[in-house]
Amino acid sequence: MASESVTVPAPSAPTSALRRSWIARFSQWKRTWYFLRRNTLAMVGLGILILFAVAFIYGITYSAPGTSAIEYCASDGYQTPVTQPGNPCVNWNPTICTYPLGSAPPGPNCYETPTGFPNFVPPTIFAAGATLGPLPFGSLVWPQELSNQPFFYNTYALLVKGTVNTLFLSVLIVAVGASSGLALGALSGYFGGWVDEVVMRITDIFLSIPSILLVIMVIIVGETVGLTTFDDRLWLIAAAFIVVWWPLYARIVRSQSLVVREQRYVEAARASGAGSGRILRKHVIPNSVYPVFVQMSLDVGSIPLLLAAIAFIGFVLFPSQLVPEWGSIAAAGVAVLPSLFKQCGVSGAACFIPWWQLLFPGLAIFFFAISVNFFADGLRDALDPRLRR
Amino acid sequence: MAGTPMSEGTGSTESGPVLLDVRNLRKYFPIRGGLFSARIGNVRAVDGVSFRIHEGETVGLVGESGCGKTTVGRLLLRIIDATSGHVFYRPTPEASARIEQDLRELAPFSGPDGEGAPLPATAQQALEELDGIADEFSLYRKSRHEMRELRARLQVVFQDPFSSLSPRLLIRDVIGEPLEIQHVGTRQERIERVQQLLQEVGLSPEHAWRFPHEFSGGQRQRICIARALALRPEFIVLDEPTSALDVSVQAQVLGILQKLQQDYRLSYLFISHHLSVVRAVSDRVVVMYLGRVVEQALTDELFGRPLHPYTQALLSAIPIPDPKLHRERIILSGDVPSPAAPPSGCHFHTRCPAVMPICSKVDPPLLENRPGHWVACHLYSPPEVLGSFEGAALPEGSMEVSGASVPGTATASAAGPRLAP
Amino acid sequence: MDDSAAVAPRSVELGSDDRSGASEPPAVASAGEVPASGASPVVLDVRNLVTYFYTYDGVVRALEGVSFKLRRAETLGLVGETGCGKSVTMFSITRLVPDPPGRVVSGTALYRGANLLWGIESEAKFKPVKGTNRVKVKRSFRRVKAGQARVGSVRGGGIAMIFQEPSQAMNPIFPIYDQVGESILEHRGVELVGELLAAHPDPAAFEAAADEIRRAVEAGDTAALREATRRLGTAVGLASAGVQAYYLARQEMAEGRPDYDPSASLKRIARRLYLSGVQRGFLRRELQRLEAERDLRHTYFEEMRQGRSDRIARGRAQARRFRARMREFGYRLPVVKRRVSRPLRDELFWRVVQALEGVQIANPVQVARGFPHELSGGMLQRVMIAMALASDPEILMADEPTTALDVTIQAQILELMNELRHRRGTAILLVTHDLAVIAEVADRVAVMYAGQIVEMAPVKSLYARPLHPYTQGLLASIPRFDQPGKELASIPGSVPNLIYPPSGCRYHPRCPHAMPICKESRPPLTVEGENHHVACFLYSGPTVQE
Amino acid sequence: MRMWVYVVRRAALLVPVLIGVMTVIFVLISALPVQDRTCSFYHPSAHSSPCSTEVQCPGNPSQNCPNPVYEQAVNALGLNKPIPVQWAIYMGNTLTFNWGYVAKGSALGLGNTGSGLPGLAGQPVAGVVANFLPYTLELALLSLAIILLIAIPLGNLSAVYRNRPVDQASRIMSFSGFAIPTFLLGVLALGAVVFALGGPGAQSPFCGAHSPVYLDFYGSWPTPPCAPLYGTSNIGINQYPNWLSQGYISSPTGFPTVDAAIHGQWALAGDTVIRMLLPALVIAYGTIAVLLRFVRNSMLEVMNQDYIRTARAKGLPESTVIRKHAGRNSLNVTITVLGLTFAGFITGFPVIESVFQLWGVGRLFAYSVIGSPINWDLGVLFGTTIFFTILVVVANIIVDVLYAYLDPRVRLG
Repeated sequence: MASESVTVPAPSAPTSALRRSWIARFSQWKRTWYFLRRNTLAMVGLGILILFAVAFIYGITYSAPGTSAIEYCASDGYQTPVTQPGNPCVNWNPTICTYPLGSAPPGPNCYETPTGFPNFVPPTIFAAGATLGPLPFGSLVWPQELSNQPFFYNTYALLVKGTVNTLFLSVLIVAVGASSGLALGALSGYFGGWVDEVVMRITDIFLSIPSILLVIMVIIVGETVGLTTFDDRLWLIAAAFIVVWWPLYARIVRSQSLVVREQRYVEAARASGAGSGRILRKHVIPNSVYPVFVQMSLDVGSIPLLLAAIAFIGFVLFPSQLVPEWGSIAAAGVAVLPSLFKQCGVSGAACFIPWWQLLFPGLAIFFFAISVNFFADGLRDALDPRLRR
Repeated sequence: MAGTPMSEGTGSTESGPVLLDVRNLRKYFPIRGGLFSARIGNVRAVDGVSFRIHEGETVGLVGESGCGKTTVGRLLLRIIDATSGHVFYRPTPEASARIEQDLRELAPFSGPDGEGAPLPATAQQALEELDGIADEFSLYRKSRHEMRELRARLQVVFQDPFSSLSPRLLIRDVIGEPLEIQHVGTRQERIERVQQLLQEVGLSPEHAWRFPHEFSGGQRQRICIARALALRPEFIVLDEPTSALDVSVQAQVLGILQKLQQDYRLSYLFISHHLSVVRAVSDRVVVMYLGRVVEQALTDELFGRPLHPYTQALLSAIPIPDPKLHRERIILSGDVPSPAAPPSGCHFHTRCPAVMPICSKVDPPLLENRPGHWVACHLYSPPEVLGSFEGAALPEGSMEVSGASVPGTATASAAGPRLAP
Repeated sequence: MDDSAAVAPRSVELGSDDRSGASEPPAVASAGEVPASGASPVVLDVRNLVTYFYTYDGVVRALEGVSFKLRRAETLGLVGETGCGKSVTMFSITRLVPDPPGRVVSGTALYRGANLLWGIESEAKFKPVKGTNRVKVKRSFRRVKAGQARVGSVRGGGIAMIFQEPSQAMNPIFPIYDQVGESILEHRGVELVGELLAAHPDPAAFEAAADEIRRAVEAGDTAALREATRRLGTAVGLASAGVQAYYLARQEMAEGRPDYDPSASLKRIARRLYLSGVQRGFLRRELQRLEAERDLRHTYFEEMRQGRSDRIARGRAQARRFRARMREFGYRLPVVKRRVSRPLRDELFWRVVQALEGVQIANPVQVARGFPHELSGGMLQRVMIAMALASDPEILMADEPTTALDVTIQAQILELMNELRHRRGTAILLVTHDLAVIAEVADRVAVMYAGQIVEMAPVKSLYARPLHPYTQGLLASIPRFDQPGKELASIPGSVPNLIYPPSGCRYHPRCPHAMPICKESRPPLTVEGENHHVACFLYSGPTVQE
Repeated sequence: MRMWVYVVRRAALLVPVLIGVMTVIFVLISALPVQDRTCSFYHPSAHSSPCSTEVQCPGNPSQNCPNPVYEQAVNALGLNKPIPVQWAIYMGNTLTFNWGYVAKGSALGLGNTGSGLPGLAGQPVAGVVANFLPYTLELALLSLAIILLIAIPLGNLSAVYRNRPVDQASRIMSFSGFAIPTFLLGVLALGAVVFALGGPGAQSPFCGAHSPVYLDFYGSWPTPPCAPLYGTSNIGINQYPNWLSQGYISSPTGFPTVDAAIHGQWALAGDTVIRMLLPALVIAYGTIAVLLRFVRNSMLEVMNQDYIRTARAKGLPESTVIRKHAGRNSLNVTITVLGLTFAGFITGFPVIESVFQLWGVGRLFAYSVIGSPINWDLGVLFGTTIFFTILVVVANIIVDVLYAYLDPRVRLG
C-alpha cells in the first residue's frame, strides 16, 4: 500500500492534544489575518476603528468641564422653565457682526469670516449677548423646533459622551440581533417544513416594514406606555432596533444552512447517529457563521446612520437628557440650517451658520461607518477563498 | 413486484449468513406543482428493489445516473425512510424462509395493480406474519434508541470527498465524531483510535491536527473511509467512492478498501456507474434501471454472460483501454426516461434493441434464469407469463441479443466464479 | 520561446520527420475512411506553450513548454491526471485562459500559417513581489484586446470547442435556437444572406437597386443611396447599412486585385456612406479587427494565388467582413428574435433545426425552442457539438466531452464525433483523463504530467509498449472488466504542487526508476521508434529536433 | 406556460404578509392607552373630541361629566371587547381605509404656515396620505430611474474593467454611499447647489418671463410662476404645488408633473422635475451604493461561468459576450437585490423630504412624530407606515414577477 508523499512534520516533542488543536486553529486564523493584512483598505478601517474604541473608553471616563453657562444649560434640559431668573440661556439673540479674514475687527463680539462667505463664523460659544471664549468645536445651538428656547451646548462634550451611547447601542443591537437571528435562521433552515414557513413569513413581515418606521413606532409605544427615563429610552431603542434587525440575519443564516444541510458530512454525521441538536451545533452553525460576521460588521456601521436619520426627521431620541448620540447632535445642528439659509439669504442682516454643529458629528458618523465598511469588505475577501487571487 | 430472489443459488451456499435482506423497497419522492404546490406526481426513485447482502461479501450496484442506486444506499442506512418495503437486518434463517413464503403468497396481490383489492384469508395472515417479522428485524421498525446503536454497525462513504468533510473541523474531530456521538472511550482513547485509523488508511498520525483543505482528493477519501471505520462497523455503503479520483489514486483507495474488508470482515455495498471498477471489487452485481433491478448475478457470471439487453448494451458501451481490441457496439438510442414518468411495462422497452409487443404492456418478473442469475426480461420469461399476452412466441431478436458476445467472456469463464471470503 | 518569423522552415522539416511516422495505419476505429494521413497537412502546430497562474500563494507553473502538432482528420488524445494542464493547453491555444490569474507567458500556435499567440509576450509585464513568491502582473489592456481580436475570428470559426459539463456550458436563460443561431450567424452569415439575396423574388430588381447603390456611392448622393438601400433592404429583409456595406465589400472583392486592402476599402465605404453613429461604430470596430487580422488574411490570398479553394478563401474574407455588420443586427437579446429581419430570422431557425438534425437529435424543432435546463446532459452535449459545427471547423477541441455522461450516452457521443471527423475531415484534439476513451477514438496520444508532455505516440504503439514510467503506471492502474484477474497497480504519491514543481523531471518523486540525473535536469523528448516520442532518461534515442 | 401560476402564487403571498404587518401594528396600538386610541382613531365630532374621558358638564362648567363622544369611540373601536374582536375591528377599519383622523393638538393638526402646511386637524388619515402620495411617488420613480441608469452600467463596467479606474471610482462611490448619512449628504448638496446658483433665492430656468418656453410662445402663455428653486415648500393651501398653484390650472391627477403636462405647461413640468432632481439624486445615492457592489460581484460571478467561456469559444465579440450573455444573467441578481433594498430605499424619504422641506408622505410621517409627545399624531404615524409597507410589498411582488419573466428556469419550473 503506497504511502502519501505529504510533507509530514517530524513527530515533535509530544504536546497535548488540546494544545495541538489550538495550534492548528490558530494557524487558520493566521491565514485569515494574512489575507486581511494584504488588504490596505481593511487595515485603514481597522486603524480608525481602534481609534474609535479609544474614544469610547475616553468617553466613559470623561466628565464635562465645570459650571460654565454651557454646562448649566446642558445640565437642565428644556424641562426647566426658561424664564427662571439667572438662567444665561434666556433671551439669547444671535445678533453678531462679522468681518472678512485679516481685516481689523470693527468692534467687540465680532467674528472674522472667510472672504466671500460672510456667514461662516469660526467655532465660538454664544451666550446671552456675550462670548464665553473659544471651546473645542464651538457651541451647538439647539433648534427652535425641539425646544421653546435656544440653548447652547458644548459640541465637543456632547460628541465625547455621544460616542459612548452610539457605540454601545450599535454593538449591543448587532450582537443580540445577530445571535437571535442565527438561532432562528439555523433552525428554520435545518428543519425546513412548517418551522421554516413560519419563520420565513415572520421575517417577510418584518423586512417589509421600513426599518426607521418600525423603530419609531416601537419607541413611541414604549414612551406612551411610560418608559421615559434615559436608561429606559436606551434599552427601548436597543429593543426596537433588535426587532428590526434579527430577520436579516435569520435570512442569511437560513440560506446558508439550507446549503450546509445538504452537505455529505451532515449526512455522514446522521448516518453515525448524530441528533439534530449536535448537527446544528457542530456543523450547521459553524459552517454558516462567516457571512454573519461580515454582515454584523457592516451593520455596526449602519446603525449610527439610522439613528441619525431618525433624529434628523425631528424625532427626539433622548428627550430628558441632552447627552444624546451622534445622530441627535448632528440633527440638532442641521435642523437650524435651512431657516438660517433663508434668513441669511433673504435678509441681508448679519447672521451666522453654525456649520461645526453639523460637521463634526457628521464626520464622526461618516468615518465610523466607512471604516467599518472597509474592514468588513476586507474580512469578506479574507474569509471567501474564491476571492483570493 | 412479482418475483423476488428466493435463494441466492450457488452464491449464498458458500457465503455467510444474511446481513441485510432488502425486500420490495420503494421510495417515491413527491413532485409538487400547480397553484397550491400540491403533490402532482411521484419520482419513482426506487421502485420495488429486492436483494440480499451476506456477511463479508461485496455487492456491486450499477446503473446509469438517475436509476436510484444512490437512493438505495441511503435507504439501507435509513438516512431517509422508505415509502414501502423493508430492509431486514440479520434475519434468522427461518425468518427469511417465512419471508420467502409470505411474499410468494402475496406476490399476485402486491404491486401497483393489486392495490385495494380485498385479500383472501391466506394472504391476509401472510401479511400479518410478515408484519410481525418486520417488527422484529426491519430497520424501519426500530426505535430511535435501537437505531442509534445499529448506526454504529452500518456506515457510509460518499462520492464527493470535498463536501463530505466539514471544512471547520480538524481531521481529529472529523474521524473522532462517530466515536464522540456513540460515547466510545475517553477523549484520550478517542485520539489514539483516530491516529491508529489514520495509519490504517495509510496516512500519518500527525495529520490528525490538520484541516481538510490541506489534503488531496485521494487523501480526503481515505479520511472518509477512516471515519466510516471508526466504530468498527459490519457493513459500509460505498457510494461511488472512487469516481471523483484519478485512476492512479483510485487504485490506492480500492486497495485499502479490499485490505480493510479482510481485516474487519466488512460487507460492502459498492455503488458505482463504473462497471470496470465494480467488476474489480465485487462478488455479486445488481444492475438497476429506472429504479428497478433488471439483472443480478455473481460478478463473473454477469460480466461473462449478461442476459438482459440493457446489461449487454451497458457492457458493450464500456470503452476498453486497448486499441487492438475489436468489437461491435450496441449503441442505445435516446436517453434514460424520466423516473417521474417511467414507461409502461418493462421500463427499458423504449430503448431496447430486442423489444417485443409484450414489453410495453407487462412488467417482466425478476426470475432466476440460471442458478444465482436473476433477470427481469420477457426474453427469458416463462410461458405462463408470456401466455398472459397473446402472440407470445420467443421472437427472433432474443437469440442474437442474448448471444451477442462481449469481450472478456472467455477469460471470465476460465477464471471461474470468485466467491466471498 | 521562438517567434512566428522563424516558423515556416521548421514546420516543413518537422512535417517530413512526422510523415514517416504517421505512415503506419491509423487506429482501428478510424480505419479506411481517413485519407492517407501521411499526406494530410498539419492544421495546428503548437510550440513551447508556457502558461502560468499568478495566485496569492505563488506562481503556478501550469504549462512548461508543451509542443505538438495536429493533422487534418486526425484525433489527438491529450491525457493525464487532474491538474496536469491538459485543459489549460487547450485554452492557451485560443487565448481562453482565465486572466486573471492565468497568462500564456510564451509559445506559438500556428494555425493556417498564422500565429494565434502572436505578441502574447508583450501583453503583460511581470514584477516579483519581494519577500513573497508572488508576482505582480501588469497588463497592457490595449494589447490584450488586440490579441483577443486576433483570435476572435478563429475561435468557433476555424477552431471550435466543446466542454465538459454541457449543462453549465450553455447559457441558462436563452433558448437553444438562440444560442446555436448566434453561432451560425457569426460564422455563416455571408452564405445566409447570399442565399437570401439569391432567393429574392426579383433578382433583376435587386441588381438594379445594387447598381443604383454603386452609382449613388460614387456620386456620394446620400438621398439616392438611402432610397435604393431602403428598397434593397426591405427586399432582402436586411437593415440598409448591412446591405450597403455587404454590397460594397462584395464589389471590391470582385475586383480581387492582389494589392486589395479591405481596411482601406472600408475606410472608403465609411467615408462615402453617411452612416449612423451605430453603423460608424461597428465599422470602426471592423477596421481594428482587420488590422489585427492582416497576417491571417495574407494566408488566404496565398491560397487564392495557388488557385486552391479560391471560392472558400473569398467566402472567408467576405464572412469576416460581413460578420461585423451581422453583429449589428444579430446580437441583441434573443438574437434571432430581434434586430434580425424576419426572412433572415426564419432562415436561421431552420438552419438551427438542420444543425440539430445533423447531430441526430430526434425532435429538433422542440429542442430548438427549448431551454438548456429542459434537456438531458447527452442532449445538451449534442447541441454543443451542433453549435461547434456551425462553422464547419477545421479543428474541434473537446475538453472531457463525455466525462459528465453515462456510458451509454458516452458511446453515442464518441460515435458521433468519430463519424463527424470522417465525414468532414475535422481534426480533433480530445482532452480527457480516461485512457480507455482515448484508446477507442484517438489516432495519436500525448500523455501529460505536471504541465509537460512526457510521452507522445500513435495510440497502438503507446498501449502496446508504453515507455515512460508514468504511462506504464497509468495503464497498470486502470481496472479492466475484460481482465478480471488483473491486479490493480497504483502510482505512489500524488500530483505535485506546481507552485513548487520538482526539479528536473517532474515525475521523479513518484518514479520507481528515478535516477540521480532525474533530479538535476529535465529529460528531452526523444524518438523511440515509429514516431514514438518519450521524455525520460531511461531512453537514449535521438532527440526531436526542436 | 406556467408563468401565470407563478404570478398568482406570488400575489397570494402578498395577503399573509399584509395581514401580518397590520397585526404587528395592531399589537403596538393595543399597547397604547385607551385614550390615545380613541383620540387618533375615532372621528372627532364638531363640538367635542374623543380624546378625553371627561368634559365639562353642559349644565355647570365647574364640574366634569363623562364624555359621550369618548364612550361612542370606545364602543365603536371595541376597546371594551376582547382582543380578537378589537383585532377584527381594526383590520376591518384598515382594509376600508379608515386609518384614523389627524388629532387636533398634533403638529399636523395645527399645521405649519411657514412650510405651507395647512392645519389638517380632523381630516381622515387615508385622505391626507392620498393627498401627499403623488409627490412622493413621482420622487420615487425619478430616483428609481436614476438608480437603475447609474448602478447597472457602472457595476458592469467595474466588473469588466476590474481594479482599473472605473472600478476604483465606483468602489469609492459605493463606500461613501454606505457611510455618509442621508441628511448630511442632502444638506451639503442643498447648500452647495444653493450657493452655486447664487444664494437661496435662486430660481429655476423654467420660471418667469425669462423661461425659454415662455419666450417661444410669448404672450400666448401665462408667465410661469417663480419660487426659490430649493427650500421652498411644494404645496400650497390646497395641497397643490404652490409654484403651479398660482390659481390658473386645475389638478386632475394630483401628480404635479403629469398635471402640468396635461395642461401643456412644459415649463412647469420641467420646473417640477428640476426641483425633484436634487432630492431624487440624494435618495438614489445610498441605494446605488448597495446595488453597485451586488451588480459588480454578480457580474464577476457570471463572468467566471462556463457559458461565458462557451460564448467566447463561439467567437462572439467581447461586447456581445458581456452585453448579452453576462449582462442578462447578472441582471437577474440585480433585480432581486433591488427588491431587497427597496425597504431601505423607502426609509430615505422622510429624511430627504424633511431636508428639502417637501411635502410628501415621508415628511407627513416625519411630522407626525416630531418634537415632544404632545405634537405626535399616532393615527398618521400608523397610517403612513401601512402605506409605505404596502409600497414595499407591491414592489417586491413586481420584482419577483420580473425575475420570473427574465429567468426561464423559474418561469418554466
